[in-house]
Amino acid sequence: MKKCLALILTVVMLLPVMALAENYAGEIVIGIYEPASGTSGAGGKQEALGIYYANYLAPTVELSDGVYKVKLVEVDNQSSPDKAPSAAQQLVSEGVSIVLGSYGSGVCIAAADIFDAAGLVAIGISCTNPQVTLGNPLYYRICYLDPFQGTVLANYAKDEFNATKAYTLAELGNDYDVGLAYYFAEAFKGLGGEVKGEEFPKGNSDFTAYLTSAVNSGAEIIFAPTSVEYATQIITQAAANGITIPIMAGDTWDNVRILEAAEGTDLSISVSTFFDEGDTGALAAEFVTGFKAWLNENPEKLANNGGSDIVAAVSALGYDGYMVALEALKRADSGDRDDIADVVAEVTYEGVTGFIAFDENGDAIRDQAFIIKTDNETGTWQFVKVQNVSDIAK
Amino acid sequence: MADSMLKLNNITMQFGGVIAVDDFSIVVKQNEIVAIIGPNGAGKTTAFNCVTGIYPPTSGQVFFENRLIVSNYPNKKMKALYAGGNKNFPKEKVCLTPDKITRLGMARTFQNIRLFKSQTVFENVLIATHLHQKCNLFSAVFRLNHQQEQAARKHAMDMLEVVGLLEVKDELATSLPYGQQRRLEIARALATKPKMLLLDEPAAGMNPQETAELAQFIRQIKERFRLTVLLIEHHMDLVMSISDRIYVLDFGRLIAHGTPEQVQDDPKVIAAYLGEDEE
Amino acid sequence: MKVFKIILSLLLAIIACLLIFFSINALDLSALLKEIVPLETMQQDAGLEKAVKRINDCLADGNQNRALRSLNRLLDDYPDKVHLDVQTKLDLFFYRNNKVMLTLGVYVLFFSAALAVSAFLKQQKHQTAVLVAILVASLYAGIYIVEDLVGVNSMLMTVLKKGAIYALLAVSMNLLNGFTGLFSLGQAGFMLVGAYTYAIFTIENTSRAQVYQYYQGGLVQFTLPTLVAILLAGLAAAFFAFLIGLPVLRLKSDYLAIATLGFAEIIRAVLQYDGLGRITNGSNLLRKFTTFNTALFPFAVSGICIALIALLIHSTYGRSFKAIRDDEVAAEAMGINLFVYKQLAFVISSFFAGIGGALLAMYQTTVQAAAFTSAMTYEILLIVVIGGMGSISGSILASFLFIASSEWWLRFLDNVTYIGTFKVPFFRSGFRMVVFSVIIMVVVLFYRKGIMGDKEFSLKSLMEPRKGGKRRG
Amino acid sequence: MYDFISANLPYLLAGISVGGQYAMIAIGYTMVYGILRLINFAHGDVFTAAAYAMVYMNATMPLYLSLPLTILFTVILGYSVERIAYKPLRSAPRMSIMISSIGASYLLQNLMWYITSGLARQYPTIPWISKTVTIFTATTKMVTLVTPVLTLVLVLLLVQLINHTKIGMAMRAVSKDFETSRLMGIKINKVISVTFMIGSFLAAIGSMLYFTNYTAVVPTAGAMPGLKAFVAAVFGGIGSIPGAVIGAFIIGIVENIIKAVGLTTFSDAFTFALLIFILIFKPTGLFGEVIHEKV
Repeated sequence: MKKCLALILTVVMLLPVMALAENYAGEIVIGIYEPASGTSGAGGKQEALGIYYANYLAPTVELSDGVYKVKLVEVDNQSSPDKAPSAAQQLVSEGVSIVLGSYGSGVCIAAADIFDAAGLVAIGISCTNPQVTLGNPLYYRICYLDPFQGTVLANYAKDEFNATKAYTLAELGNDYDVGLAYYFAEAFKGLGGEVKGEEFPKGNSDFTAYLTSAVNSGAEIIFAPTSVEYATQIITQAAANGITIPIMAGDTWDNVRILEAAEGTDLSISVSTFFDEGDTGALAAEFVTGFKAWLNENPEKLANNGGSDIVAAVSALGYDGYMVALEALKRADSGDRDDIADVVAEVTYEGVTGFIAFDENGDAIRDQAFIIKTDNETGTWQFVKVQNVSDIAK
Repeated sequence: MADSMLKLNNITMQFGGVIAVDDFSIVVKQNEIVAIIGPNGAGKTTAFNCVTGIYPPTSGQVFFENRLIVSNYPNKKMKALYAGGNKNFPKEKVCLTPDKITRLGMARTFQNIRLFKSQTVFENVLIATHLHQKCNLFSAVFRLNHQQEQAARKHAMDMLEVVGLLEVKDELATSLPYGQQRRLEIARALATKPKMLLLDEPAAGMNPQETAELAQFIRQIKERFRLTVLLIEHHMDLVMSISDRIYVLDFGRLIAHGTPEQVQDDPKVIAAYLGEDEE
Repeated sequence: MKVFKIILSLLLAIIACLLIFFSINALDLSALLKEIVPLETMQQDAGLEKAVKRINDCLADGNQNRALRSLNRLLDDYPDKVHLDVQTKLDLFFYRNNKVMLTLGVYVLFFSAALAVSAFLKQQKHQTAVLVAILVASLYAGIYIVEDLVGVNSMLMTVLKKGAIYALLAVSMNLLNGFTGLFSLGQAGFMLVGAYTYAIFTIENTSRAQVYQYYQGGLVQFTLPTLVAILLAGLAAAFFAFLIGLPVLRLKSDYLAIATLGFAEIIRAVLQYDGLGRITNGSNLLRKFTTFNTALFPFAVSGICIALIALLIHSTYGRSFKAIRDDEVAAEAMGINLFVYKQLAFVISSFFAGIGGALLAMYQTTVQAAAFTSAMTYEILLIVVIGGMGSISGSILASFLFIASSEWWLRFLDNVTYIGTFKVPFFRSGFRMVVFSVIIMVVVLFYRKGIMGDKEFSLKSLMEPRKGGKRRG
Repeated sequence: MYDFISANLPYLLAGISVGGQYAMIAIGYTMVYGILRLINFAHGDVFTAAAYAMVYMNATMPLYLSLPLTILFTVILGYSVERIAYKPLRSAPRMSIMISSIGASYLLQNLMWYITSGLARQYPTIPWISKTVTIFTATTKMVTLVTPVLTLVLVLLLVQLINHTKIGMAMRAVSKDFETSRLMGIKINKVISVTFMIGSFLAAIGSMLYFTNYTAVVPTAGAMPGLKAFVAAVFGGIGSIPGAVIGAFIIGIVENIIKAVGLTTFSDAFTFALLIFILIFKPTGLFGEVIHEKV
């Protein structure tokens, strides 16, 4: 007993030392705050891949006092807001200069205050919920927001399927789902449609009941902006129950698993996203080819991308996120959190997903979304159209 | 019957089809030592449990100091099943819980010793004193009741002294030898300041010499605390030596009662103990 | 001996006074700056001037930490330019470690006082009282100093904060499962009630509109002071416990467990219900409520709560709880009203669980019903088991160990690591929890009594080997 | 009327099939409880593990191999859980066995999380049962129809086994009185092992049916069904197999009715409400018998 107590005490004594030990000379550390596991694990991994690819292309950053090596530190927020704080804390204590991430909005919101307290700038990559940047001065983001995405999709539903009744399905307590569903509903009502909304509890696997009530509600469109894990189930069960109503979703569904699930079914699935693989712009094309090559040379990376080399939009965003971070470092001309905080708002960057600049909230000023749909024969994405803000009465 | 301490009227206890106690009535007067004897499975302990409210009898009534503490009659399934001797059931249904009955001043010990295993001898007795501590949560937590607490500890010590366990007071209760555990149970019962003491086979597993001591001891405490004692026992010599009156149970039925002498040469009793040829 | 003590305490007192004096009269940064960087040297170097300016700007903004950070950078950027004599060094030191030195001073003063007092005390009891007082003081002073040294956001402080909170949660669960022998699995439910009650009543009015964006800014439109809200959180949990206890406490061991588990799930569902959205914000995050940023707060709160529980357990009520645990029938025969006491234990335990929940919410800075699953209860239960059913100190010790290992020490297991070119096998996300649960299983199977068994950690037990009774496994 | 049916038939079908799948798990719970008086919290995770086994095996080998192997694997897993987590604690108080079962479940979940890094795996399609059929208005998978039938068949077999074989008799004896039957020379450990094996076997079958319907497998997939199945067992009267089955079907169906009504938030909570209701008003469940405590 005494011995074990003594041991514990000594360990406790040593802790502060260990805590202080971390420091990187000649290096600048960028934190990757992504889910590597859990419901948004798949997406998180793809986003991280984009960042790693960018780091592979630009492994250093040149400041006035010499070239610094950029080191990436990744923590897994396990896609759950209750695990997020300690993950965020870890990044903070690792002494990172700036944070990238995350995929999924809930974890960002959960971590925002912790980053803020540490004076640490975070650049959200594909977290589209307004609350991420709202009232969090140090949280920026390079993707568009749900109100915009919601509006885009609502309009698309109206124009493409001339739907007047919609059914929205979201995961209970998932800020991304609930938020996007909400804004979609608002916009759709605005366009004179009516909406029936339902939420399913975390970990639910039986969607037949929901799909049935969707049918019973006479909806002409099902909007289910869920995370991929649930998406695949919704698709398979919809197929099994012979649902023919077109299904729509947000950026999360731009994922290989969706294609796999949809392949061979006769469902119509359309998704809004940030980036289209078939984009013919010079930057985009270059990125796509380079990224594919980079993926294919390493099976592990390929596996993390969902086993295929189809370029997910979040990877492209991840790439841009890293580049924006570098821009911020250059502009601040130091790895000091405060210096970065001062300048990041002014950063602009011509990324593969379009031109990036921040507005007063720290949100990217974006004006276009890509809409793509599944091709169930070939199991690939099919580009439909680019939806611009200007096209739709906001 | 002004001075009757405990009174059982036609107690019948039936588990499913089995009749453990059948139409059993006794009276215990103040400052008496009364014994219930009978072969194993005669229903002695069952009767005890009915009296102390651990479970209600199928039918019958129990009075403690002329206050009705237990009263029940068969209903639901039992009505159909019922096979007890007494047919005139009490009307009302009363069933005080064991703690209430203890509060009224009836303390008991258990046949299969039930001490608080993880506690020391002293703590075991101390717990029993709680009954007489009148204090609310607040004053208990913030120790505003320390004189009371002191009194309680003092009382507990006294009880330990009475049963002569003072020197082992800091041992774990369960680490004591059998005989001492029984004494501890008695001490614990006494700590609730009872008017009446129910002893369930106090001499079980004791050698003759210990038993003799016990007899002595029971008389002692009876005098000292002006107790009425009802005990269940196998050891004939113990019973005969201390009890004023004896009730004999066999197969749940009362077969004889009276002074030790009377009971001793009652043929039915002898039959019950030695077994008979016919039957 | 006595004389020696007094002299010592006097010496300490003097040192303390010096410390306090210096740290109070420490120069403020702008003055220091003039000392360190004389005007003329500054004018010679534009970079230096810029650096000094930024520091002054920070001071103007009132951003102390940042000013300090900038100063440090200036010092290592221009080691030759700055002039540091002993005097300035001392000033600088006292400026940098102002808080620490002040605390140290106050603490030493207290220590010397205690020493002096103890010199005049006859009774052993009072002596120990003083000793305990000193220990407690040392603990809090220690935390405060360490926090200032390693920074409030270091992993160490994170662990300490969470550990303190879990300690309270574990002890409150131990009160029920360990001391009263009621196997309840409702903890997460009551934590949830506490957390939500706290959160709802302390969200700043200004940000309510934003938090309750889907529910027209919510119903509650006022903000309670933190401590009141925490108390309220406890009461709310206790109230639920009271209602739930009425039916379920009559159930036997594992039925009770599953019933309480069920109630926790029900509470979770109800709080996520859309219809209550204007109060609970539906299933969405609650955020922007008052939180703490020093580890002292959770330490203080759970410290007090645990102390209360300890007092309760050693009172006559606590004795009755243990009696019920050991033998219900006998306890009842001793005049203990089973139901009342079970209900009491249940309600009290839940009260503290509620407070723990509130603290957890503060720690997480956001709270969401979906997170309070039965897994959370199991975690706390396992802590209790590791610490030892029926040992408060065990639970506390176990909580800190549990949190430290799961959040920090074992994290390296989660990162793919290379020793040279050799890739360490198994190391990747999730391995930590595997190792962790294996350790737990080992404890559960082979050290069933946990670290402390049902004994308490006491100074005596450190001095002399404990006599008898206690055996492991 | 026709509309009403066509609108609600899907709910009913879903209810019946999921009910059947719960039943498969519930039997495992109820048998173990009957003998050890232990809530085997790990059972739900064994159920999940079966699914993963299927996923991985099917990736490497043909169906006619992977099916039996999965079942075998699950049975072995169930057996070893008992051996490792419960056997050492035979003589220990019930509470610590229960804690051990919680620990075991914790371990299994974390292990599965580690192996799959928590990502959803797609359950392989088992040919015949996963083809879609149409029962007048409602379209669904074949498994929906197969489940209840298969469940009943298996239960009947099980009842036969328990009533008419030596081991079955031993089981009944042990569940009646642990100590006495030990004294009677019944090999307690053997009986317990067999019980766990049977439970796991059914869990394996259950998982095949369940995940054919709900194709995403995650480490926690089994937790909820597991708990619900236990509730079903309690509801039907713990220790009674027909009770468990009936309870399971009731829960499955009502759960879907709740969803149909639109109280989706409460679909899980309801199950527990039901549990508490039954515990308070009929603690022994529908078919359970009372046990007396000796004083």
